[in-house]
Amino acid sequence: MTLDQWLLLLTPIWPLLLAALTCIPGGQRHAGTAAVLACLPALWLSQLAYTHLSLPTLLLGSVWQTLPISQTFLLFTALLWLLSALYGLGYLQKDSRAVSFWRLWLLTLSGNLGLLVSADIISFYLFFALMTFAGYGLVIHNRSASALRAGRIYLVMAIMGEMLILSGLFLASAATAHTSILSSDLARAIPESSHAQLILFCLFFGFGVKAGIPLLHLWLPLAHPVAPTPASAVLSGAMIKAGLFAWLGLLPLGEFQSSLWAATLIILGFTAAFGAALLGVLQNAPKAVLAYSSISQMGLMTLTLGCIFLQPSLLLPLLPVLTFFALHHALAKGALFLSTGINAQYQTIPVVLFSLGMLLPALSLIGLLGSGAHAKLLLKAGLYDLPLNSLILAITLSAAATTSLMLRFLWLLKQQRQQDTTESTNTWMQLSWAALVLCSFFAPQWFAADLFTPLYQQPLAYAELWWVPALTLLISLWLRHHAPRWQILQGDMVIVFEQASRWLASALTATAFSHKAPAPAMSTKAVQAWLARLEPRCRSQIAALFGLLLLLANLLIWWF
Amino acid sequence: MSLMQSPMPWLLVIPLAGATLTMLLPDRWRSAASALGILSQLVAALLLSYQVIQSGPQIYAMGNWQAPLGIALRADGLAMLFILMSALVSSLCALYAQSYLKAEKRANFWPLFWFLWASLNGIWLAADTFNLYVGLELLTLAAVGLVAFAADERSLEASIRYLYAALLGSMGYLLGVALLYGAHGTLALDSLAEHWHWGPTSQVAVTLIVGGLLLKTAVFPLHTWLPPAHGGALTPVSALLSALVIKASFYMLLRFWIELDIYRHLPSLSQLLGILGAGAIFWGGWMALRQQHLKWVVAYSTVAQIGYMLLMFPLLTAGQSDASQLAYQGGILMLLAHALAKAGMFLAAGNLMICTGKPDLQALAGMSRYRPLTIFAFGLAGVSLMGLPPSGGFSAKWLLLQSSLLSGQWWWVVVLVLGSLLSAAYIFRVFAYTYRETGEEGDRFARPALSMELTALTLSVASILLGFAAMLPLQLISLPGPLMEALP
Amino acid sequence: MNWTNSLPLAVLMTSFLAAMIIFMLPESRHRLRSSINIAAACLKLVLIILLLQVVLRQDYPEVSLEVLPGLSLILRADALAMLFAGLSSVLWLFTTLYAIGYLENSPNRSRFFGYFSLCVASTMGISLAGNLFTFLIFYELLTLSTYPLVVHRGTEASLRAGRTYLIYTLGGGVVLLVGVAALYALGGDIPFGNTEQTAALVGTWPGWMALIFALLIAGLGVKAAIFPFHGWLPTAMVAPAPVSALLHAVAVVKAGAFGIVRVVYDIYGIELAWQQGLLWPLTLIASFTILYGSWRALQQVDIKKRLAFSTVSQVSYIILGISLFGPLGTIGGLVHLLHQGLMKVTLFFCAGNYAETLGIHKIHELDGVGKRMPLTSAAFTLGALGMIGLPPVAGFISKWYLGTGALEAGMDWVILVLISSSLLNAAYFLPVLQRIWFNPQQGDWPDEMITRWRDTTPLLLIPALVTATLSLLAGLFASSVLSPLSWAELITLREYLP
Amino acid sequence: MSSDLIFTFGGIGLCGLGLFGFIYHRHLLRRLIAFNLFGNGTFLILVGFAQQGQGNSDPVPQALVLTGIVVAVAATALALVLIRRWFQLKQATELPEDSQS
Repeated sequence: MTLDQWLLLLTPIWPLLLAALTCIPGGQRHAGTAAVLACLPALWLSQLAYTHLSLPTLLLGSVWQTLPISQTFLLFTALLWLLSALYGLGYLQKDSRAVSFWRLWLLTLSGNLGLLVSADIISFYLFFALMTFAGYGLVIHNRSASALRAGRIYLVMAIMGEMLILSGLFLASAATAHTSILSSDLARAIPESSHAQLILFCLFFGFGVKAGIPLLHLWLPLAHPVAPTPASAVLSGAMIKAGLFAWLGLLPLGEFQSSLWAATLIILGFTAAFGAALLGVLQNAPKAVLAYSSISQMGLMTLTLGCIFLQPSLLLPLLPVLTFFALHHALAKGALFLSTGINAQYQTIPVVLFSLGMLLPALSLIGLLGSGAHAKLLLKAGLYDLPLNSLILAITLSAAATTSLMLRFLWLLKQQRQQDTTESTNTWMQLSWAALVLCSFFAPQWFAADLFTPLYQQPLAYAELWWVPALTLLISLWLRHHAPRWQILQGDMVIVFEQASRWLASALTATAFSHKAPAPAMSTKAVQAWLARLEPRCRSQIAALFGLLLLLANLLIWWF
Repeated sequence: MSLMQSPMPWLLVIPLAGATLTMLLPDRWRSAASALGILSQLVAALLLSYQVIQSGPQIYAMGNWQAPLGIALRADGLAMLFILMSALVSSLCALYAQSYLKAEKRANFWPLFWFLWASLNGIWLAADTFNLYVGLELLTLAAVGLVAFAADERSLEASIRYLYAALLGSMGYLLGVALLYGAHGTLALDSLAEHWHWGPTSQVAVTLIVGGLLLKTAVFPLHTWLPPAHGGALTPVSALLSALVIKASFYMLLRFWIELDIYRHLPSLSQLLGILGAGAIFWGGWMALRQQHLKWVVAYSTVAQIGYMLLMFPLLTAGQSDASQLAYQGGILMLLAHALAKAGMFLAAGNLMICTGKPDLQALAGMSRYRPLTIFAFGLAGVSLMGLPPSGGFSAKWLLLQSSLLSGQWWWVVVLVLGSLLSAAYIFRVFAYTYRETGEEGDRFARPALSMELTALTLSVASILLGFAAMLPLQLISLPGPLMEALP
Repeated sequence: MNWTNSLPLAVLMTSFLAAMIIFMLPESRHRLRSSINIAAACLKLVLIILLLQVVLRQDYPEVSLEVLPGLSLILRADALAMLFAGLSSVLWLFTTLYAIGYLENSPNRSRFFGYFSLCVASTMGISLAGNLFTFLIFYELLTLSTYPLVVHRGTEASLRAGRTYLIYTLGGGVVLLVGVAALYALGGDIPFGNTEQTAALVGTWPGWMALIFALLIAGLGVKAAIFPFHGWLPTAMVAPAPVSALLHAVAVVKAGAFGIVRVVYDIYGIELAWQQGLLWPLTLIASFTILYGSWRALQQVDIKKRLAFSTVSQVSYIILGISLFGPLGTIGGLVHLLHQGLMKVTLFFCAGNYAETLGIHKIHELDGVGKRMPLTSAAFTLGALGMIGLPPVAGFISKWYLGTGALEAGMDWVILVLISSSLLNAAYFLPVLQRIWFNPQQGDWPDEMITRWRDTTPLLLIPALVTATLSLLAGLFASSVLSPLSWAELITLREYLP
Repeated sequence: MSSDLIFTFGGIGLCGLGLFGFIYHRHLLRRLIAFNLFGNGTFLILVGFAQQGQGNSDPVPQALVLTGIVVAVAATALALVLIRRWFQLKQATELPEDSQS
């Protein structure tokens, strides 16, 4: 095994080993450090050449490998986890449950990294499940009622997703006549399968739960705010991308032309992009706003996928773009989430720097600066040779959604800042936050040199990005004074569902516990007593019986 | 042909001698003499069986007095099997009694015991119907004496009942024999079988004989004398009665049935017997389920088991020879298994009653902890009686099942199956009592002698081993002989 | 006669003789008894391994004894037999260890361990039986030897449970007996494996053979706790934890399932049964049982009861796999035979540990127990995740093969069953895990045993950990040569080769 | 009507009487007597058969009857012993269950 392969092996295993380490008495103190160290192999691996490692004895014969896409994903995932871990070192200083948090953190991390490197569905499913279920622990870390509720919903939806995925995988493997478990083979085989549509449905919506497509997004705005800040950063930055990664890996992109699916995805994408914004601006928790913004960003990606379904040939140009978009969103969103924790300690750093740190990721997410601008531009460029230009326009407009969300977010932060200033300063948090801000800003130059073209070389396209946000800014400034004070509870639809499920559960349990044991049968005491009295009577009349028997025997003989 | 040449007469002479000796000898010698007698009995039985296996069925005329006036003895495979069975069971019961009975009781026990054994052998070996009658009568008297031996009210009442029922039965039998003689002018079984002709007289005779034997075998609904007698008697006596005595009349019934070809001519009667058997199975099982007295449970289970043995009669049909063969083997095996298992069970029950000092089931609480060995013996016997594998009872049941399937009489399958469930019910009921932890701790229990526990265990284990070694008895009973020739 | 031929008998005898010796031992000789137990278990394991070597060489040692004209007891070690024998011998070792720890200073140990060994002996007999008759014998023997274990506590409840147990199992045994006898009446003694004999019979009396199939399955289904006959399983919960483990994971339930395997594959032959349309009703019943069991488990508040109902549903996975025509389904069924054993035994060990160490019997008492007993709880978690069918625990492998097998057999709806069953499993296991790990402890424990050990005594802890680890490894390294999966594949290969 | 028939019918009549008495009576001694009647009936029949051949009579039935009588006497003796014991114990001439029903 070469070094690369060792790294590949370690990428998911190393966090597990560290997690095991934290269980032994000595290791508990270093749990945080372990969490920081855990990402290093992955980070290193993402910088190496593509490697391939087959583990025939593992599960049903696992194959792990890195490919261009997965390396980019590895890169930002590892980066985000690393920096969030650093941040967490400070954030959880006084937390009593820190150790268990870090253990779950390591498990989740291993799942997240593992699914990026696994090329066969079994290990992919394994890591996906690991990430999902360990993530639950992160969500409910501060055992508040809201956290538990969020966790419950997260879990329920996650399991639904898992089951959809599993059935999708079953059918897909049937499509290959159970000959192969490699994701690529499955993806290739799906179009030929007789249940192609069903498989697509299962896989798309199954992973959609993670990717937060409309109606399956319910857990996001609940889970992100209640989770500790570093956790919500990785949830919203990295883990949400696992859904996207799964789509890219398992859906038959590039060889399956289906206007139905294209339409579905595009419509869903738009609903997410704008609907999420609508719901988001009416939220009161900054993290909730961010969560909704994640939903709307994922909507853009969904939409892009839809375009690929419309015109498979687009796969080649769009794939790197999509990947870059994911990277950009991961870092920017991570930075924003971290900033929610920072706000309390602004007084230790110059206000200018602080607000800059606030603004940069926000602007880049809107698509005015840094990675965001490039992402938007590349996306549009990729979509130009698609018949429908309205799409481009729509994407441009979607900036409005993001803008309003960001404004809301910043405004809420401001409010919060005025309320509490109690927190003590902490360098870890500030450093990691700053690092993440920088990463997200210079992502194009650093991580996507091949795609990178400086903005000044495309002034027109760049200018186009500006008018929508500007407009939105004006409107919102006007709204800020005379806006109706609406607000929507976190997790919009969930309330409905919860009511329904509660009612259903009560009904079911009513039926379930209503069935009693069958009533005791009619008492046979009388019969028994009578029979019991028969015995002594026969005893005293034995001679008579003897005579009767003889008669009977004779009669029998004579008759038959 | 003198006494020396064949061990057959010894099988009668030794026990009779034993009876008289044990009456005459001073008390302390009696046990020793009996031990000697038992040993010699075993030797004689083995010798005879060797002869039979080597050179077919044996005929012997006592003191060279030929039939009809003389006493002719005849030993074929079936008789051998029964001789061996009774030798095994009664010697073990004697061993048990040796340590069970107090000295003075023991002294009076031996003569009756020897009479019992003598009459049993007489019946197994008898070649003509009248000797059978004499044997039966002697057996009755000995058995009644043994029952009355416990000398308390219940056993006395039981023995009176028993005596009356038995006398009635044997009278019926005797009347039947008389009529047979009137019709055919002979009493020897073989000559009867040779020139047998049906007529009203012989039909009435047959019904009388069958009825009398049924009464003596305690077949439902004529079983009512059995539970008090077997349940009330002293433990080794109950074991002897249940294991051997009722088998005697059954054995005679079997011989008549097959050798005189009754099963060919009176299918209706055989169905009637089957129905009685079914009735016995269910009634006996149900009654056993209701008893509170340990030994009565066992006694009623005997009633039920007799029912199983009766099931072989409807299955002995002239039509399918293989089905009849299976039924014959199954019935005999059932009988054998029951003899062993029931003796074992009674002895085990006796041990338990010694431990608790009370006869009722309630007292058994916690016994499975205190006397695992005895409980184990009881359990093994129970397994055989339930007909659960691996046991003689199971093999027998299997054969009967096969036979009834082959002869297309599926209703007997139902009876067999339900019956075994019922027997499981009453046996496990006893078990459940022994597992109760509600009773106080075990130190209040008395402790039976090891030899008693071992004898019980031996019998039970034998009944289980019979399931693995069933081929031996089956080969023995399928040796050529009048019975086998009469079978289809 | 070649020495290998005596191996099956030796395997049987190790535990049988152990039982006899233990019965003879006086109550007070604890150490001696334990050492005999363990020695016997290890010896048996060694013998099993020897036997495995032989069987892998494609020769199947056999001993037979004619007990009735034309009917003989046959002990034969073939691949399938080794599957079950291996499982039960491995689990016996750990269950024995556990039982020794569990019953420390409690009365009637001699009786308990005697019947315990007897029970395993009969399990061995079941696995090595070479024809239905032999199978039947040991099947009934199993019933007899488990009854004393069920009523071991001697309380009213346990006696009632014992009665229920008997009513069910003896009834089933009788039905089985009738089936076997009928089959014998039609076709004589049919050793396992020569299905062409049966094929001929089916050609002659299709109706009868279908009826016999129904009888056999019904008789075996009682022990396998298929839907209408599952009632005894939850009531038998009053038994001590090792016994429950034995009933649920090793002996009884598995005996039923294994019998069904034998009937379907080695008496009728899967192809034949499939052509005769005998399998789909089985699939239906199994599917229903799976759902029903999970649904009832959802309503239980008693830990062991919940586990019991989960067994009801999990065992039907095996039946389901058997009833699916095609190698994948077969593999799924067979491999679940092992996996379920490992996982369920773990769960019961853990439940026993909770009950023994902290006096916890109800689920709501489990709050925060993860802090107090981390290792036990970890083992429990592994087992539970396996039951849900999450990778990398063994349960997932079985589920995967069952699902693919269902598709292979063209029964796509089975996927739905599997999925919804997994959902239900998650619904009744995840809350438990939530309580164990994430809920804070409510008050102090119902009845805490004071030990110097942090978690619980080693004899209770180690078996649970080992079985948990095994079930993890069985899933994680499913494709290695030593895994249950590859053994099941081997068997299936031999089964489906013409 | 030939002599043996007379014997036969007489015997059968006696047997019937005996059976009836056995069924009808509760008193132990009466039952014992009924049994003896029954027995005598049987013997009578046998003796009747002995008369079939004119002149020299068939020895076998007579042997049988002799034996039978001996056995019957023995049985009666035993029964009497038991009844006496019973009477001493219970001061009763009937068996309890019979007197109940």
